[in-house]
Amino acid sequence: MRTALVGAPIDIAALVAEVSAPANGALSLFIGTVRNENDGRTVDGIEYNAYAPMAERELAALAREASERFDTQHIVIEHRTGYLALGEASVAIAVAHPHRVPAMDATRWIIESLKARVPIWKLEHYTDGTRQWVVQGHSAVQGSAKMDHGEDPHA
Amino acid sequence: MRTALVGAPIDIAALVAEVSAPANGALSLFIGTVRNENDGRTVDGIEYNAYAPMAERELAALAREASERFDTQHIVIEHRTGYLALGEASVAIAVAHPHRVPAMDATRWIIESLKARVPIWKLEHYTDGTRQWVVQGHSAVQGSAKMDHGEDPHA
Amino acid sequence: MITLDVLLFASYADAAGAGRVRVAVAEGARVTDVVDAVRTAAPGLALPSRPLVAVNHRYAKGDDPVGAADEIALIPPVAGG
Amino acid sequence: MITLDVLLFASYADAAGAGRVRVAVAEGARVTDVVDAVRTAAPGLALPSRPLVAVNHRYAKGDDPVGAADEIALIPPVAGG
Repeated sequence: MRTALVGAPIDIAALVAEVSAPANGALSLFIGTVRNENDGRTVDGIEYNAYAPMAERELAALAREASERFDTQHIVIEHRTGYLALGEASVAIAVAHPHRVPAMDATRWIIESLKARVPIWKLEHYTDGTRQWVVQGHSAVQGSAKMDHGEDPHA
Repeated sequence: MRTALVGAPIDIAALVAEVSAPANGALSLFIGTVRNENDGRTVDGIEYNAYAPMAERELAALAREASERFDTQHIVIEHRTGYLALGEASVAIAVAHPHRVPAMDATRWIIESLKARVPIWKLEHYTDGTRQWVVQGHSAVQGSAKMDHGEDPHA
Repeated sequence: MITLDVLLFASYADAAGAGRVRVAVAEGARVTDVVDAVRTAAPGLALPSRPLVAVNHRYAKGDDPVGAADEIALIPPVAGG
Repeated sequence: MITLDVLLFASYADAAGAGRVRVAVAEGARVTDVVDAVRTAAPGLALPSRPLVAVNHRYAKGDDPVGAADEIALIPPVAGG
């Protein structure tokens, strides 16, 4: 079991190897990647900003809770920070288990919980040069000021 | 979209790269691996035997159907045949999609459907030297003759 | 009569001691007729009451017709993955 | 009175123009008192009615007590993954 905020590209093959063990018959992996479009706008890249000590604590808590709920120690979660280009992996979750259903259930539970509670934010950079903080998968146009101009003070 | 029965180890990193595309924000991967125990018996390895032309046809049909159900072309399925040692990947399913829920749903649908309908069988080799065909995740002790002695005529 | 080599796999092949069994059925035979002929030709096979059958690499229904040119296989419970 | 540097992130930091805001609250203050003090100190921040607050890297409730040694942060809606 290991969790980390990382500044360099995530090595997927290393994660797969890390959770592998002779008692496991199933390995489930989820990778979040930077895509080229959101809410109809063309995305250039995403800046991931974390409240690092709390995000690390929450990631570790998620892995522990998933380990208890789904009965496996073979869990690795890595989340990138900093600027990511299109196609780069922002998060990777690998879970291995003797059986496939709990492996897949755990992976899904972790990504949903991570999105709900780990203090990480994304500033989308658009091809037109503007930027905007993303709220719950949508850009933060409604309900708060538009942040096109914003510099990220924690980058 | 690609499906294959393969005789050599599955290259997980290559599968991940193959389904990646700029419009995808999520990638879900499932890997089935040979584990060291089944039904309380210690496993040495598993021989995967397929009715190859039909298995290939069924795998391709699964990918096509998943593509329509979950609206993505970014699907790769590989299934090993032959003798696999402990820890080796017997099957790998990679699905990428703009969004995470359909990516994970598609992966799960494919592995469940594959196990239900693709004509592949496994002969478990135990550390005590015996072998047995596996039925639906359990060894075929009940309801049919015990196949400890069996040579696989299609190997 | 037409002659068919019905393919067997995994536990069926082990039980029959071979990867195929030759049977003869009447012209116009259906899948169920082939299954009945296999039961007679290979009694040691101990097939379930309604085994899965594939005709030309597709799962077939009991009343599907079969011809001399068809590839017919009996499919034991699958266990891939 | 105790003085606290409340951490701000993402859209909150942009709206406040800074990554932290200094506030003074009474001894024995609760999380809600800190939030009220931030509203006064940084009116441009336009906080929601009940913003998420972390105390020492854990999500806190409104009536949790705070002290001078605590690390307090306002957490905008998270968007990781």
